[in-house]
Amino acid sequence: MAQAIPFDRRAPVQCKQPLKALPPNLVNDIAASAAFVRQHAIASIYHAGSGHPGGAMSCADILACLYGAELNFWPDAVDDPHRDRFVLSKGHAAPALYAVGAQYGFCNKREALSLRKLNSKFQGHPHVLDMPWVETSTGSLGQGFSVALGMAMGLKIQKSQARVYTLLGDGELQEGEVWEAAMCAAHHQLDNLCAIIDYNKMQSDDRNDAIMRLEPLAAKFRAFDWAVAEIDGHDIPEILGALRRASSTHGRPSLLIANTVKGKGVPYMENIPTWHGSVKLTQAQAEEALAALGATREQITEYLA
Amino acid sequence: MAQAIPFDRRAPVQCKQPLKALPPNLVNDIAASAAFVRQHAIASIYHAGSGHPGGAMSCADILACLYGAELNFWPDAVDDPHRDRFVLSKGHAAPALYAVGAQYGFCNKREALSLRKLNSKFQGHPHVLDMPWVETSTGSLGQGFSVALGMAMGLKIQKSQARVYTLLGDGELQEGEVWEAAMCAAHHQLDNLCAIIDYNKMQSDDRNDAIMRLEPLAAKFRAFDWAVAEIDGHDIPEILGALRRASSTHGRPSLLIANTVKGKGVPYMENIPTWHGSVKLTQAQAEEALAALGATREQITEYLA
Amino acid sequence: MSAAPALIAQGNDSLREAFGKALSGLADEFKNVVVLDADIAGGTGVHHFRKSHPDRFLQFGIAEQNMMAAAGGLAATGLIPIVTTFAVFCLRAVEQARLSLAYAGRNAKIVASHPGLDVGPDGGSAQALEDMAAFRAIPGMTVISPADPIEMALATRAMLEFKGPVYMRTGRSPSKRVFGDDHKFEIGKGHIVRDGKDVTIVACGVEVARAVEAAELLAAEGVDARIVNMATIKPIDKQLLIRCAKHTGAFVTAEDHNILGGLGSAVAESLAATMPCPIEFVGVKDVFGASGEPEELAEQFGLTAPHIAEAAKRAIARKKKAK
Amino acid sequence: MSAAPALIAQGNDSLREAFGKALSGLADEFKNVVVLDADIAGGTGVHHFRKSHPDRFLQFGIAEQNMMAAAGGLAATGLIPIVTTFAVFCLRAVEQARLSLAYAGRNAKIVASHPGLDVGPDGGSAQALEDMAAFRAIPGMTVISPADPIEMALATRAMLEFKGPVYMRTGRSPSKRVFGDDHKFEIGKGHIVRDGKDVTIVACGVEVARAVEAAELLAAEGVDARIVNMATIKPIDKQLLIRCAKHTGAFVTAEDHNILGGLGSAVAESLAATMPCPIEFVGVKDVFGASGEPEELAEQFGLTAPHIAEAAKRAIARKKKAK
Ligand SMILES: Cc1ncc(C[n+]2csc(CCOP(=O)(O)OP(=O)(O)O)c2C)c(N)n1
Ligand SMILES: Cc1ncc(C[n+]2csc(CCOP(=O)(O)OP(=O)(O)O)c2C)c(N)n1
Ligand SMILES: [Mg+2]
Ligand SMILES: [Mg+2]
Repeated sequence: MAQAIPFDRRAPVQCKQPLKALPPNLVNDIAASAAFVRQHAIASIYHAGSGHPGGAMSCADILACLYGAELNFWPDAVDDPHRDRFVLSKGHAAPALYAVGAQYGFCNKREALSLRKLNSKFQGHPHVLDMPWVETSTGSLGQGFSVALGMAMGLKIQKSQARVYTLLGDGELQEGEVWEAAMCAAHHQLDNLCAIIDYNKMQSDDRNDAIMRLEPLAAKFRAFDWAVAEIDGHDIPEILGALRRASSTHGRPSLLIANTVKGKGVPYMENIPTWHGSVKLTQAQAEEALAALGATREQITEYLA
Repeated sequence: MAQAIPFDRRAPVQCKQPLKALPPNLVNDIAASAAFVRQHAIASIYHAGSGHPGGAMSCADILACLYGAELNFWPDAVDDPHRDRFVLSKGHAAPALYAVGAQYGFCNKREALSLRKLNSKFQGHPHVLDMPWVETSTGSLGQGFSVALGMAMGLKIQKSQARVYTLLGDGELQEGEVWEAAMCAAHHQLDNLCAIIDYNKMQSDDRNDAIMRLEPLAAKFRAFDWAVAEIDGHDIPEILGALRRASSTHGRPSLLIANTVKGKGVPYMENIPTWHGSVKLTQAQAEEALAALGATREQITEYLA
Repeated sequence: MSAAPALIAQGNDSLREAFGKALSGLADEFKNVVVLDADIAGGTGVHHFRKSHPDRFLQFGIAEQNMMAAAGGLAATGLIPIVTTFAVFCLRAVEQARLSLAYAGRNAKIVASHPGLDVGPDGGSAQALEDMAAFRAIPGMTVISPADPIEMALATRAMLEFKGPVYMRTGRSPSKRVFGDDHKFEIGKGHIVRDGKDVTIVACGVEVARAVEAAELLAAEGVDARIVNMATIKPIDKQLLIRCAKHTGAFVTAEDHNILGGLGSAVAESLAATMPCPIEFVGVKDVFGASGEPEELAEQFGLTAPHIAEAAKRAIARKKKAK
Repeated sequence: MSAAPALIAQGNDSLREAFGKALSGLADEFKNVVVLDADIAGGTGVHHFRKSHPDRFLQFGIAEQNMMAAAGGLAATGLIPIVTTFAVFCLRAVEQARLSLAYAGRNAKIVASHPGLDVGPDGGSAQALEDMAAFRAIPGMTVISPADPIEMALATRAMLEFKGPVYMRTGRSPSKRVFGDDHKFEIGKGHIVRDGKDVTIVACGVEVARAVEAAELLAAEGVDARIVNMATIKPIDKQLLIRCAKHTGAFVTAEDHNILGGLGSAVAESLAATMPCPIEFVGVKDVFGASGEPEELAEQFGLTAPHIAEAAKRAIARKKKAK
């Protein structure tokens, strides 16, 4: 069971470690992490024989920025009631989450290749009872956002400075639960909540426009009283800057609409809806993808072993 | 089971009767109907010993305009596949619906005073298997709107000219299902759908603002790509005009935000959240309300007999 | 003229009021409890808590899905969220309760008022006859339906002491007293309210008082009925059911719920897996409810004491025939 | 390199594909049928219908509540809406199915793919173990779970011919053939797949093939098991169950669902109300599923033929002990 914040710590405390000084090579580090996330996700989906590559590729840079710089969350802080939380509301991008977790020490890189296998903790969708660091169980679209809202509310009540981040898919925004949560977060002025939309313009079967139009998207969230910013979801400095600005927004939750490319980094997947999932990658496809993502021959051999 | 529109009638036909010429005394007629709706609703809630008066009073003028002038719907058209439909999505205003139905011949005035009683067809919330003219069963907020959307879609597919109207409460707009339907209706360009918000600024336990802020409301629906008009929901000519304009909107569903007063017409109820429901009216309260609503001594005696 | 009417619920001896008062009374002891409302605090009894502990009362508006899943997030920060709404509206958030509460292993509670025909005049649309079945099917979800105000207060405490997701039914209408002040309640334990040897009547919620009445009717005809108050529908007290099967060999179940999927099914499953016995099911027979006063509806839909007594006689007759 | 991957589902012999193909084949005969999708047509099998009848394919986006209730409106205009999504997502629209379909008496159908552990690698969050319980509890809702592609095609036709709300399960993984081309299907009727006198194994969905296998294992040990394919979970075929109780006196139920609330409960209720018998329940024992291949999970969670055979022997032993 989750640990409540002890009462004597509930007063407003500066619980966060000071902002990590951004080392000059931070952007390079994060870019390298993002490349790893993509490679590892492809490898794990290849081994699993099913999974959702398109939406894992599109969010890799965002995840790398969050875990690499923004979140006050480290492997030894998994039980810290004052840690920042990240909830992957678009739970089908689990391979990317496991990969970024592996990159930053929350889980083992090799083990995380057991995605979707019997008795693996790396289920097709994240499960908090398998791995506490994933914060909650997701997979049913819309729910992770509400859970993140509940966390933000719970932290506020307990006067913690911790922040809550959540990543949603664009198709996910069609769920009414998302608009319930949007209205509720604004009403309760949850400025410790930051939602990021992986705006890859595609969902399960087709483009958003063909399935259920979302535009004007920023106007929708503005009318729901969120602080909205639109960014390039593959531009690391831009993502980092937007996350920083979001964390100083007062009185309103913040939304980052991150424009992304579904399948980003794997040329044959980019912008092709059918690579959403559930797809089986052949060895040749996996190899081509890994090469395009910058893996060396040896790395490819190791990934696919 | 509902009757499908026969295939030979599915071609675009001018199925509607020509717009009723608005008789000069139409506004007075409708105002009189609205007064009857309020009186009858108060009387039936009095007899029932429970019910929701506040939101029945606020929507009486809107209902009278719909049934008195806008809807191509008469007692002998209840089975006509090309009839206009009205769905009371805020089903707890059933007493007002039954009253307007009684006024326009869909049901019996005396019988409709059996509201909420055992074996009465006039249940606490409208039930289509009890009375087909209520079109669907409501009571759970949000659903009536979706059902209306389904009707509008079904009519379009079958190339009927019939229109679908639905009335929602403002508190009801907090249901995510409403935003699912809003997005869907716009995506499918259901310009045969017109939703009206009974914007009385109050819900079950308090003002909207205190429970869950809705503003900026018009901006929300505009961002969801609806044609939005804001009107005075107690001004009959204004309601009639807005309904007419809505019916000639092309390519988008239309929304009327009708500003109303909860408890309208009963001074001691107006703008007092606790008169939402479920309340028991004393005889003295019922008498005072009926008098304020313009009922004569004899009428009051008859209503409360 | 009175400007603000009193809530009909207030002051009456309903299960929802008993719950609301108990919760507010326990709030200082269970400091991590927060209450979630979807704009019907006046109807669920938590208006007491809102008044006594406004800082820990969280308003979600009319949005049950978000409320249910957000409870998972609140629980993840160590709070104990109590989700409150009407039973029928819990049915729009079954998947949220499943994934974000039960599957995620959260210590969160759902307390649903307005279950069954007991809802009365609001009518069939509002009368949840499916909730116990739906929530019982969620792995790891505990399901409780106390019988009277005394038991409700005890169950409220037990629920807060218990770790894990719980679904608890309260009730809308004035409730009959069944128990004395010395009543004990434990999650997972049924208890014998009245001993008897000819048949066991297993009941929950408002049906317990009716079962007790039925036992008196039966006694007048020389039939000795045992009454079991089965306030925990899941996990059900199998040991007690087996003992009753040995002692009485015939059962009636009584619940204000569809006869498919609720208490009756839980008893039937348990006995079929251990000691098969004739069971007669008293409950709503797979039809929707209607408007009317709760007692009138109970009569019309076959939930009152005479119906239970008739069912008991049928069960006994079947037992004898089997021998 | 291939630009557009094939859907994994396509070409395989799954129940969802059988449903999708049958539906599209029947569409010209049932001209009022419209299909509702929530952005997973590729997964539910209705991509066939989308291709063959694009005008009657209605896209609702990822919004199951609105889709479910809107089906009520479509039905009200005389169309026959087929709501399609995964079984677990039906659980977010239980109340919509209840009010706007069942209570309103609509002729609407819900067809849910991805039920139970058969979902496989997507994992526990996606494996609906509660859907039959939840939908069975809705008054008037018919619940069907066909066993193989042949039966699925017949059930699809029967469902369209039937008036009233239906919930039907399909399945994700390649499905074993159980029936020949001469197979008959009728809503509300179970049927004996293999006769036997020692025990009756009542199964639905993917468990029917496993039950047939179990009967072979049992036969090798000299146990003569009767297999009943109970494709209609509600209304359940009580007459057949009573006959089987008379002939065999012991039961096993087998389903890819929580043992609480589904087929097992339906059988237990029916027999308790008529001819109490020992029943052993094969199904998921009130825990959530996990990732893995369907066959691996079936093994791990106790749903395979050997588990059914063991359960049959336990049921027989209990029957003998009772005598
Ligand atoms: C409630 C719910 N309905 C349906 C699904 C099935 N599903 C899984 S992923 C997906 C498409 C999601 O699209 P989007 O949110 O845009 O994700 P991305 O493009 O980032 O992968 C769908 C419909 C689901 N997971 N949850
Ligand atoms: C889904 C759902 N949740 C809760 C309720 C209980 N309820 C009945 S009326 C009401 C308030 C509705 O407020 P509003 O929509 O503004 O109606 P009005 O003010 O017009 O009466 C609530 C919460 C309900 N009927 N349906
Ligand atoms: Mg997308
Ligand atoms: Mg209102």
